[in-house]
Amino acid sequence: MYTEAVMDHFFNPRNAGELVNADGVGEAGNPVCGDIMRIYLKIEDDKIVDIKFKTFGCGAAIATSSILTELVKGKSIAEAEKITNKAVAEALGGLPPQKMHCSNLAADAFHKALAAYRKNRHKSAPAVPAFG
Amino acid sequence: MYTEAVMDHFFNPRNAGELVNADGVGEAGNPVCGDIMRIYLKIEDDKIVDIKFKTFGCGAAIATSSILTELVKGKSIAEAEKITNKAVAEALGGLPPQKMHCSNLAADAFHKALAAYRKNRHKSAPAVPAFG
Amino acid sequence: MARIYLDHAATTPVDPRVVKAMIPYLTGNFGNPSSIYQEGRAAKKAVEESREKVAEILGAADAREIIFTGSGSEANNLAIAEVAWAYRKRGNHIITSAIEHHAVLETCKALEKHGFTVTYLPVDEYGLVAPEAVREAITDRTILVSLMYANNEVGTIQPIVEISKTLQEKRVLFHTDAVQTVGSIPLHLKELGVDLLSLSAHKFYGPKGTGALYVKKGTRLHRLIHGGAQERRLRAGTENVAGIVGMAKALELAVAGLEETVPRLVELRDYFISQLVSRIDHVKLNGHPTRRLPGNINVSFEFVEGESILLNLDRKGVAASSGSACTSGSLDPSHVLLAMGLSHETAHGSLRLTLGKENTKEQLDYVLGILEETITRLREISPLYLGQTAERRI
Amino acid sequence: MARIYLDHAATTPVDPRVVKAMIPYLTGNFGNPSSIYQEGRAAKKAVEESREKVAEILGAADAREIIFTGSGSEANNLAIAEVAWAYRKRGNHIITSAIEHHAVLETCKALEKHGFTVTYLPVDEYGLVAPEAVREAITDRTILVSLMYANNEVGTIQPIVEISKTLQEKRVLFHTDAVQTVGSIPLHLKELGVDLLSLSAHKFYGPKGTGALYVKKGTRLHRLIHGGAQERRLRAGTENVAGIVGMAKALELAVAGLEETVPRLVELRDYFISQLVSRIDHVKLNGHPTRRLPGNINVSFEFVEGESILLNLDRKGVAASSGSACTSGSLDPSHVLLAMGLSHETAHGSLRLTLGKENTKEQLDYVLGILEETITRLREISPLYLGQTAERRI
Ligand SMILES: Cc1ncc(COP(=O)(O)O)c(C=O)c1O
Ligand SMILES: Cc1ncc(COP(=O)(O)O)c(C=O)c1O
Repeated sequence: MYTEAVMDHFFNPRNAGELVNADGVGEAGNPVCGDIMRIYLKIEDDKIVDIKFKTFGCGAAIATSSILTELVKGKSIAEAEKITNKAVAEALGGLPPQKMHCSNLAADAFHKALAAYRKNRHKSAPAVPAFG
Repeated sequence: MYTEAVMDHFFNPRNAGELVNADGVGEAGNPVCGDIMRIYLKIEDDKIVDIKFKTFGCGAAIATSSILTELVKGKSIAEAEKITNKAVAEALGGLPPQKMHCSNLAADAFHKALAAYRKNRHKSAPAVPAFG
Repeated sequence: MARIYLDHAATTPVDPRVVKAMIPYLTGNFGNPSSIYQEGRAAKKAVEESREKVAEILGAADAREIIFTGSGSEANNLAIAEVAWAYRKRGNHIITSAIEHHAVLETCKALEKHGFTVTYLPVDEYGLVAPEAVREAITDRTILVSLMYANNEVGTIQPIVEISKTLQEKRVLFHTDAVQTVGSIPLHLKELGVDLLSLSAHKFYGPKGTGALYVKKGTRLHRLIHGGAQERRLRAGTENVAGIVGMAKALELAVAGLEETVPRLVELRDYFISQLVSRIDHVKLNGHPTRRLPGNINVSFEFVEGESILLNLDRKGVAASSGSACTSGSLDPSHVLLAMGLSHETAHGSLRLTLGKENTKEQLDYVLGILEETITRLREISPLYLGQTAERRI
Repeated sequence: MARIYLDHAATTPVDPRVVKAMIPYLTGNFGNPSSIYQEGRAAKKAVEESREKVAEILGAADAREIIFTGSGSEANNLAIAEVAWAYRKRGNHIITSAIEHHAVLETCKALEKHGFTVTYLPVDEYGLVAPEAVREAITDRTILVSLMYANNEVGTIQPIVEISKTLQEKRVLFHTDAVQTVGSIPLHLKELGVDLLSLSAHKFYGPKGTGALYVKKGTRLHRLIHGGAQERRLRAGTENVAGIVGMAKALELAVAGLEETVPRLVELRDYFISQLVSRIDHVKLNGHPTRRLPGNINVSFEFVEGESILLNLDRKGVAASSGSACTSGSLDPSHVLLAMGLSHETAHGSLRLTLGKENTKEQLDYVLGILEETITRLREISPLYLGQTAERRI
């Protein structure tokens, strides 16, 4: 069913846990389909210096979360931002078809974490004229 | 499927053959259902002194023909006349349900042979006033 | 440690005595039961003796009431769809429950496309159907009630006798899917009062691909599989002689063993449940505490998902099942757990362990240890779990 | 003398190598292919490898085109009824022939009750369907043509490739019942051009109770058996893993052996027929002299009835079959022989001997002697036989 890479990341998840003072936190999935991924980011100089995840979900959900953290850790935001769910699945050597939807949302959670980071920074940055 | 009695009569038919100068010949069945029984009678003093059969048909058809000849041979017409297809089947220890219809007509053939005998005798007997 | 198989509701290993009974019909004794020569008659005899054995063990009035099929699913389809068609003139309403096996639910859904209407009765938190609810659902268009005897996921045993009593005054046929029941608890058709009952050999240490439907004398039904005159014209196709012989043998052995296995499995089951609840927090037993199949354990672990538990157990040598959608490819978790009122998250965190005759207390102790470890690890990385205080985030 | 089995069209003994391949799945390897743990994955793998093997041997483009069923009859029902329902909007007309197996004919008859119309094409004296007749029968409401590849009674092989070419320009699906063909003569799906093809394991030294349907990619069909998601949702029910493995193995062995068996059986068959005709008078070969299955011998003996021949052969150790009604319980003899223009009496006198790989010339010589003796005896007591001159009374 699962590739060896999926099994490896599932049984030995990389970067599992939380970051207490995260610069951005993003979450994807929902309890209905049984997968929730949360990504915590630490960003310095537009670079992802640390990343952690917490995931409720099946083998694929945990494995995609784990490999995503490896794929983007240490990268610049500009580069990391290019990651897609598809690329994550490919990095694992593929996923069973029924797992391609709700269990493969780690990249979405990451993008949300980035968006949260930008919003946070925006807030804490010197005031700029508000729209509207 | 068949009782031992059926098998015995099928493999060792009693009274198979024809009677050249039969006093009565009767036939039952038809080629559509695959069973034709012909009964030949020799009658003396209202008694069945000889009987033979020829049968085209399945195991049951041959066995019922054979046992019928045994059941009526030597009997008086009055007594033999009581024979029914049901009694023939019972004498064989029963027949499979699907064989109860067209394969179990030996008694019918016998009754027809008796009727033919009566008709024959009537013809060859001194003339009696005809009806109508 | 050797593998520990705890998924007997999914399928069971074939009893070696059953295999032994089957082998002759896979080797020398290969005739077609429809053939009239020696080989055919021997095969026919094997089929008919098996039919008599099954009929007798189940308590049928006549061996002809047993129709062999190719699976439990086929038996359910035959019972429901073909009774529905045979009684179409009398009515078009069918009553079933929300927690039936898919072979029942999907058959009902297919019938809905052909002008039948179906009532899917709800169940309570334990998975029980209320006999009064069945009674109340009956209309003058109702032709059939189909309710499973015991549920395959949570093991809840329905009050079939009570329901059948309710139905007897009504002109309504009663089918029960007893695929999980036959061979697991004592069952006698005369006491049950049902008109149709499905069973499947591979659930009681028999071969896969052989089921049967009990059809009470006088019940009309059409054929699902058309063709030759086998099975009283109710199921065409050359008989799976070896499978049929195996099924009868398996039933014989399973039922003969019930006196010993039922109390033993109930004890193991209750031991496991009490240990689990005392060793792991935020665990919930699904199904009824006592009206449940002897070997059925179904629990939900909050904050974790079922498939990830299964994969961990599997790696440690334990075979089990879950009600999480992830294992089925659909989005929704078990329709049974949802119908019992569980939230999606809790349903996703369910684990089913179904014990069989070869399981031991030692095995269960080992599994308890593995589970404790696994649940702890998975909760550590779950965003829903907040540690010791363990309140749910959503 | 040991028994002589000459009814391979009815069923075949399971090849010992097939039994050997099945045994592991009846013993240790018992998982449910739907389960995700080790035992389940092993079972799933066995099923999928078998599917690939069957697909490859038959020449399917993709393993997913093979759907395992519980019999050849079920495959035929699935192919015809469920394609008919799936294409109901496009049309309601089906074309088949008068000499199909009952699994096809009865399915068609059942569909007629649901608003479908069916054309039953006639055959010529050899049992052949004319390709032009198929073409001419097509209307703009025609959705499916179902014609058997080789006939189970008389062995006549239809011009399937020619017919499929005729159909390709039309928007009509083509199903062939190849239950008697697969494993008996070479067959390649790519050359055949059919959309659906049925097979059954017990006809080629595989187990009873396992069939398959080839469904060309893009062909829509509904389910016959509703329930779980097995077989690409086209056939619910826990897979008969041992049966499926056995079927694939049997197919592999049968097809690998064709190069040797086909010419050998053709020779034995033709030897037997020529001997028979020269030794017994008033014998007629039924079916085509050359376009027939290698092992099929079907003859009519005038003035005698088939069952009575069979019983005599059986007592002498020979297993054979007949087209007489007496063996089936219906009044009419073989619908195939009648469709070919035989009279009822001649049809009743038919005998079918179907050779298999284990038969020898010595066996056939023995059978010839037995037959001569039997036919003579039966004719002696037949009212239809008039001795040497042997003219028919009616
Ligand atoms: C031509 C043909 N089609 C279908 C079948 C049915 O196959 P099964 O017995 O596996 O249902 C048979 C054999 O019985 C057959 O000869
Ligand atoms: C309650 C119930 N009904 C029906 C079935 C279907 O049986 P089978 O797998 O033999 O088709 C099962 C098992 O899968 C079951 O648990």
